[in-house]
Amino acid sequence: MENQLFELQYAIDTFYFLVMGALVMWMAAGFSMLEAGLVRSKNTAEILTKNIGLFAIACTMYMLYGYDLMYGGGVLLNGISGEGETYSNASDFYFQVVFVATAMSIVSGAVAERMKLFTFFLFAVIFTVFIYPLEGSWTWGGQEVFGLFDLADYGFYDFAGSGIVHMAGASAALAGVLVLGPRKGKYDKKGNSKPMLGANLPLATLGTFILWMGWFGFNGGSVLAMASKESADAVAMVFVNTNAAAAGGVIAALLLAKTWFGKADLTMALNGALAGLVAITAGPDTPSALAATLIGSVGGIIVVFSIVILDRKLKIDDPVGAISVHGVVGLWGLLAVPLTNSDVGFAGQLIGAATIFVWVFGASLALWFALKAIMGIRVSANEEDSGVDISECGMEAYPEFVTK
Amino acid sequence: MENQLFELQYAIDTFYFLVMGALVMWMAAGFSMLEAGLVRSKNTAEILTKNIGLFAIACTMYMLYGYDLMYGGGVLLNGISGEGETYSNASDFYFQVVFVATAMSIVSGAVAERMKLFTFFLFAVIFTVFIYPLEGSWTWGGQEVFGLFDLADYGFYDFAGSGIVHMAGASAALAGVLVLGPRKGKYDKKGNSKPMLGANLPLATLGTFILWMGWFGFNGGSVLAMASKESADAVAMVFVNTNAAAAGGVIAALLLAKTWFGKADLTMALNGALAGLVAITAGPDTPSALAATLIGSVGGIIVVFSIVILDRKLKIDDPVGAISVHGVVGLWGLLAVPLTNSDVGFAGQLIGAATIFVWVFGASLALWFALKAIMGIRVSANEEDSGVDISECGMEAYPEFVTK
Amino acid sequence: MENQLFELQYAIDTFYFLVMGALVMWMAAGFSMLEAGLVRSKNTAEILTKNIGLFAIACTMYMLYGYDLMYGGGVLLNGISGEGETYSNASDFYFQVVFVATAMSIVSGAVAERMKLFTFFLFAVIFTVFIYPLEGSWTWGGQEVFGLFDLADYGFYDFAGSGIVHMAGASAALAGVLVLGPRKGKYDKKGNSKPMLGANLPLATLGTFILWMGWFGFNGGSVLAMASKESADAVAMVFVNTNAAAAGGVIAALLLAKTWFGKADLTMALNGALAGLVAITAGPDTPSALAATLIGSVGGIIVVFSIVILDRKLKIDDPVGAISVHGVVGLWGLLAVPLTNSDVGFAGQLIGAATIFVWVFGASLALWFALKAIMGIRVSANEEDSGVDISECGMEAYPEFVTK
Amino acid sequence: MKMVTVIIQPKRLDSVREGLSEIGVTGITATEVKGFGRQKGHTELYRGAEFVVEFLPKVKLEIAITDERVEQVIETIIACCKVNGGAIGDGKIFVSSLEQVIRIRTGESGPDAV
Amino acid sequence: MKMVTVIIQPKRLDSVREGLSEIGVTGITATEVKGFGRQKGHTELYRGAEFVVEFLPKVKLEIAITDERVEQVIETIIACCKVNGGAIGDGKIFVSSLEQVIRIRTGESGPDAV
Amino acid sequence: MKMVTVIIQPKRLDSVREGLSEIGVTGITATEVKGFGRQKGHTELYRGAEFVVEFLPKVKLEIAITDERVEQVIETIIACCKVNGGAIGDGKIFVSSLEQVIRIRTGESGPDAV
Ligand SMILES: Nc1ncnc2c1ncn2[C@@H]1O[C@H](COP(=O)(O)OP(=O)(O)O)[C@@H](O)[C@H]1O
Ligand SMILES: Nc1ncnc2c1ncn2[C@@H]1O[C@H](COP(=O)(O)OP(=O)(O)O)[C@@H](O)[C@H]1O
Ligand SMILES: Nc1ncnc2c1ncn2[C@@H]1O[C@H](COP(=O)(O)OP(=O)(O)O)[C@@H](O)[C@H]1O
Repeated sequence: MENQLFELQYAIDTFYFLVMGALVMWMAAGFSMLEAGLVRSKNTAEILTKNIGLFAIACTMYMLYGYDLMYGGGVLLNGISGEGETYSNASDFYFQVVFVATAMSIVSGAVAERMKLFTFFLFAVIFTVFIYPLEGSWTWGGQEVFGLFDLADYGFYDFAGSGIVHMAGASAALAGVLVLGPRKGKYDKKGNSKPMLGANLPLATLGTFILWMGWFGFNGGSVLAMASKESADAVAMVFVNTNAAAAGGVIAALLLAKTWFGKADLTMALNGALAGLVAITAGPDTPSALAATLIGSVGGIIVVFSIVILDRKLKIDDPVGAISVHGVVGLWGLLAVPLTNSDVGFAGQLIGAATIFVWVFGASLALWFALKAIMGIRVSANEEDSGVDISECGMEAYPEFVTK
Repeated sequence: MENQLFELQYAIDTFYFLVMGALVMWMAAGFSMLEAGLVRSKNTAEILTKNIGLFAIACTMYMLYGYDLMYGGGVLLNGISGEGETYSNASDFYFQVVFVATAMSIVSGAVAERMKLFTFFLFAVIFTVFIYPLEGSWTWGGQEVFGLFDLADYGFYDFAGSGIVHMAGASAALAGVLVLGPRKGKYDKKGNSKPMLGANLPLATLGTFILWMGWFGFNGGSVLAMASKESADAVAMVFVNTNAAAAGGVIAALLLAKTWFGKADLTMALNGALAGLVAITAGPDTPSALAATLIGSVGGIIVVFSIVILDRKLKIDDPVGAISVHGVVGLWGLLAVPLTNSDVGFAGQLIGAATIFVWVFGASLALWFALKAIMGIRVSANEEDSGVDISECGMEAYPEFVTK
Repeated sequence: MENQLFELQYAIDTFYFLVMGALVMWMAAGFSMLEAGLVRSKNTAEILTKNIGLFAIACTMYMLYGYDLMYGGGVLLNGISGEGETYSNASDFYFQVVFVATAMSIVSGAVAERMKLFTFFLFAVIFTVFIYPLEGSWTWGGQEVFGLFDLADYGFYDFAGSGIVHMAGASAALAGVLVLGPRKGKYDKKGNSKPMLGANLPLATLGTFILWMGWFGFNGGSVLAMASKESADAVAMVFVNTNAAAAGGVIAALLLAKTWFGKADLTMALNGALAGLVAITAGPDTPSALAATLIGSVGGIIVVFSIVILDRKLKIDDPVGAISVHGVVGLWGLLAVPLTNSDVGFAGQLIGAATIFVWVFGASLALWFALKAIMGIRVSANEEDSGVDISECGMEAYPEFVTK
Repeated sequence: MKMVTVIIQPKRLDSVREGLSEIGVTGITATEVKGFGRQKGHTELYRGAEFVVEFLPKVKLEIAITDERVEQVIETIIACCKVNGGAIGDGKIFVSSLEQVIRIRTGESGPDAV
Repeated sequence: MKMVTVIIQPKRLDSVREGLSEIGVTGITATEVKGFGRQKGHTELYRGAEFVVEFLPKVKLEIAITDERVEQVIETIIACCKVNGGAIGDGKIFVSSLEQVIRIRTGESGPDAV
Repeated sequence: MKMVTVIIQPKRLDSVREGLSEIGVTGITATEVKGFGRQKGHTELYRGAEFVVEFLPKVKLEIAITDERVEQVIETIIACCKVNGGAIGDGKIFVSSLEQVIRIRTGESGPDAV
């Protein structure tokens, strides 16, 4: 009887992991559509190739070694065939592997429209087999940072990865953008930023909705258990708060855009939704729904300012706003945790954030420079003019539509 | 042991609610894509903004007060942090909140291409915090209608909301369309209706499939329990019937279109699918799969006639057919229940339908008129000519594609 | 207590079936988007109509009689209202019905851009009520092949349908394409193949991601049980392997395309993902994740060669590559099973494959010929020139965009 | 023979086509173009940055016509496009000379082919 | 120098381009246009309502050419476009005079620049 | 009056428009066209098959102008389009004569209407 009860509990938790994981996997489609909608049509086929390719690479590299490095799951997953203690090990791997793909997806948008495709893929290989898993081993994996100190000692808390996944992805993206430089024609001689319009906003909106949906898996699955009253309540609250924060982000970004720019800027509404989601990710377990809405709203406000400042003041050219959405707001997410979780302090959060940033940004910067030296990082000016679709993929995304 | 069994049952039911809720949330993407595909390209960015904005508003307003008004969940959800009796309260809120967003989504399509965006948003605020929850409190909430009579006394039955959600949304939409008037150029001097083509039918088709998928959550979740043989059987049957009705709607609408117009009109096939789904929503629990198919088919036939009649005879300009799909067919759905459910009578269904319609239509009409007086309801003729994308959002949805 | 445990187990298994089924249903959207993205814009509305229509037909015909023929579920599902033994019968039907739709979806892409719509629909009626269910009855249904021999005796093993679903669909497609002939202008006088570009690659990519996601339901659900440690582990492993194979397919196809054609051909990456998925479908239960990646990779390589050979050498015009992806790779999937499953032999797999192919191809060929004789199979040359959207559906998919 | 080329507001296309049909014009070629003129473009917004779209969508109509009908065609176009006293952006008409017109189907040429 | 402008069926584009290449034409400018002519538009349907699409998709080719080659260009175009005895909608050719042609890259002008 | 028609690289559109604005040109009509010229098309790939896209995206500008300003317009265009000594595909300028120009809004005609 005991045993049968255990089997049911084991089945529920495993099933829950798999469903949540499938939702996170779905985020890969969300990033693809978001990014494909926000680039110009001549660079659309390439960014789609990048997204499906990086997802495949992430899944393969994490299986080969990354999972072992991060959680000690065994090289080639040789540890997962046995049964887990309270759920199937394979379901845990499945849930974790889609996280690494998410982190990598964040990079692809920021470096869009000018990077060499295979340079990007090589970066993805190293990032997903080493840079991210090592960082993950210090946080969720419970290892010491280079054997020096343990983030747990500082009470660092990142429930589902505002920092560990999102800010990490954004740090790698920032390093890439700095090495790569802005898109040709993005800044005129006087340094004024020239808007380069996303070609397909319905696609970008679809991508945002997909991400919103997938985020229920991302945060909800991070409770890591379902089969008890306590964990069921926790998962439900995480769902409610995740949704509330996204809603708050949309409303805040829309109102700010309307006040500031005079128009209800759709791209800001989309970024607002994502910012709300990133903001709540570090701590969707403790706030009330109202507090979650507010945390998301602040995220929505930060993202609007951040995008404008990065674009116009700092001249950091990030076509989809990934650095602002996942990096700047990711940091906000970490810092918002102590507001509703009394076990967590600002100092610990800052130390954790700094650790993640220094490592991921530093290692990525070195890697981007190395790749630049070895194989080049940027397509030629001519290729950039005609669009990377032709030069990298040999085909157009919308071959029949006449474009301006 | 007893307790452990209870915990597992609690976990299953909560998990089930959350999964069904995520599917219903996904319907927001479905409505967005459906509507974005069925408007002209110059009004696409605005309808996307409307859809993501209304979803955010609905989630926030229902959290603040609507849920309390409808089910007594406590203002600001302060009642939900405790545990529920057989499932997490938070999971119930999550499931309910996506319903109110669905009702609101129905409105946005009907008033597309000519309404001021912020007027719409203000309407959404009141609708989701008051008009819909009050109506919901009389039906699913079990309260008396203004303290006068109790719909339950008449045996009113609406399983998942053909009337409570869909017809309610359509009633608000109808009121809006009447106050707003048809799109400029929709009717020529002789009163002939001029077709205004949806710009992107793949998007509209995607939206329909998303809605079809999400509807399994909408109807399936309305069983409100999973963790027993009886409820599992009920949920499964609801899934089968929901699917069967949608299939019946498609086939009937396609055959009718082919016979009547000579062509397999895709827009009618899509509306047929949705009509089948709306039709079965009031009672997916009692029919056999064959009966469900027939109920859906009748929905598919009604919707074709209704769209043509509203458009050509009544001159009610509803760009996406929302009033026909959700309103006219929603009524059919209510009336179809007694055909397979002997506990339900036509009189009760009619009384319920009338109550919903009178309240929602009346309150909405008053509100639309008030908003018209206060802030205006319609963009200027020039703005309508150039498209509301520019005037409301400042941007184009497809800035690169050359349009006719 | 025993009974309560049983009820929970019953609920879990039923719930699992329904969730997996919803994911498979979602594949209908995936096929629609994939195919709509890979045809020319003038044939897009028609292929959307075809896809939503065939799904509706499949669901209805399988309900009327197909399910009974395949599994003895009772004509009109009259056997499913009672409870199942370990899960709800209705949930089983729901899961099975979306499979037949999948098989049928495979056909629609291959015969795109030139077939008469209602001829196709009539084929769908017969295929889903008879051709597929009869084949299914010999395999999963456990019946003897025309009372002659039993595939089980030869140890034929097809876990989730590389052969039973995918190769079957492809066999019907091949028969259709042979009767129909290539698209006008596809081969010039010298017999050179002229590329006809898919009009919307973001849509095709979205379709691929949808299919990838849905496939977790397709394979994961085919374990047919969840509510024990053993089955939970099995389902989790199936998820991991399904994902690994798709990833392997993408990587292999991309690398091969880059090496062979010099460019990272996006369409091949998409086909690679699908090929990986088809390849693993016959046996996702036995391989390790690494082996699954390799099985998928080989699928990705086969599909690239197969598409090129079919197109250029054999002059079989299959606009979306369905015959290669589902047929050729489906066969590979069957033959890959013995590599990791010692209970299965090549001979049995070949006998099973041959049985499926001979029956489905033969019956389909006869049916296509009959339909050709009775009502014609191909639109007129003029209709083909202007696109079947106008001739079959009377409308354009993108009426506003100027096309080349 | 003359070629009358006119740039109009897209929303006037139907009424111009009808107007010209009524006076017996049987051939028109229309092109989506972008116009830069006195009517200034509008401001758009993208991720918080404003910019001016200088070119406005216009339709160009080309009408080949025999010399004697030029006047009538011009008048009809003006009648259809100048609504409510005329507004900026109403458009412009250009007339140039055509040396030859040939109908491919029949090989006819000159005024008969127009 | 002359400008030969021709309106053709989109499906003839490739064969015309090849035909002209063969006779040594090195420059063509093509535009997607919509044509209104004898060939009547087709009926479409939208949510049950029929309507006529008056303008049909056509391609306009512009070929600047020296005077002496005009004849040959016209013949080639007719040969490529008039298939099976000619059908309605096959198109029209317009010839007008060009005063100047300049190649930007080299500054060449006149017949050399064509 | 003359009609100056020029085929340019799409990326030069902004600089040409600015250049022409500076010298006081107040009207331009731009069209997306596809050009076939010395600059050969590029190779694309589709499901493993290579093919040549013969026509390249170009922009056609039409500028109606009074006779005396033609020279200046041409020079400006060349200045904006011939960058770094000129490259293949920089484009071509065609000048033809205009008999009449009419501004619909005001009814003005001739040089005033340009
Ligand atoms: N000189 C010109 N050359 C070419 N096209 C012109 C010229 N002037 C005007 N156009 C075209 O005519 C359109 C209408 O002209 P515009 O100056 O806006 O209006 P108005 O006739 O009221 O002054 C412009 O958008 C442009 O396409
Ligand atoms: N008078 C005209 N002016 C401008 N374009 C014309 C004229 N006549 C015909 N065209 C163009 O030529 C195309 C073919 O002409 P149409 O009358 O359909 O064929 P046909 O040459 O067989 O009579 C039309 O669609 C239109 O674009
Ligand atoms: N004879 C011509 N007739 C019409 N258009 C031409 C002609 N020659 C060139 N063009 C147009 O000008 C564009 C540029 O010409 P191209 O030959 O590529 O460059 P270049 O001027 O460097 O020789 C072509 O793409 C084509 O659109």
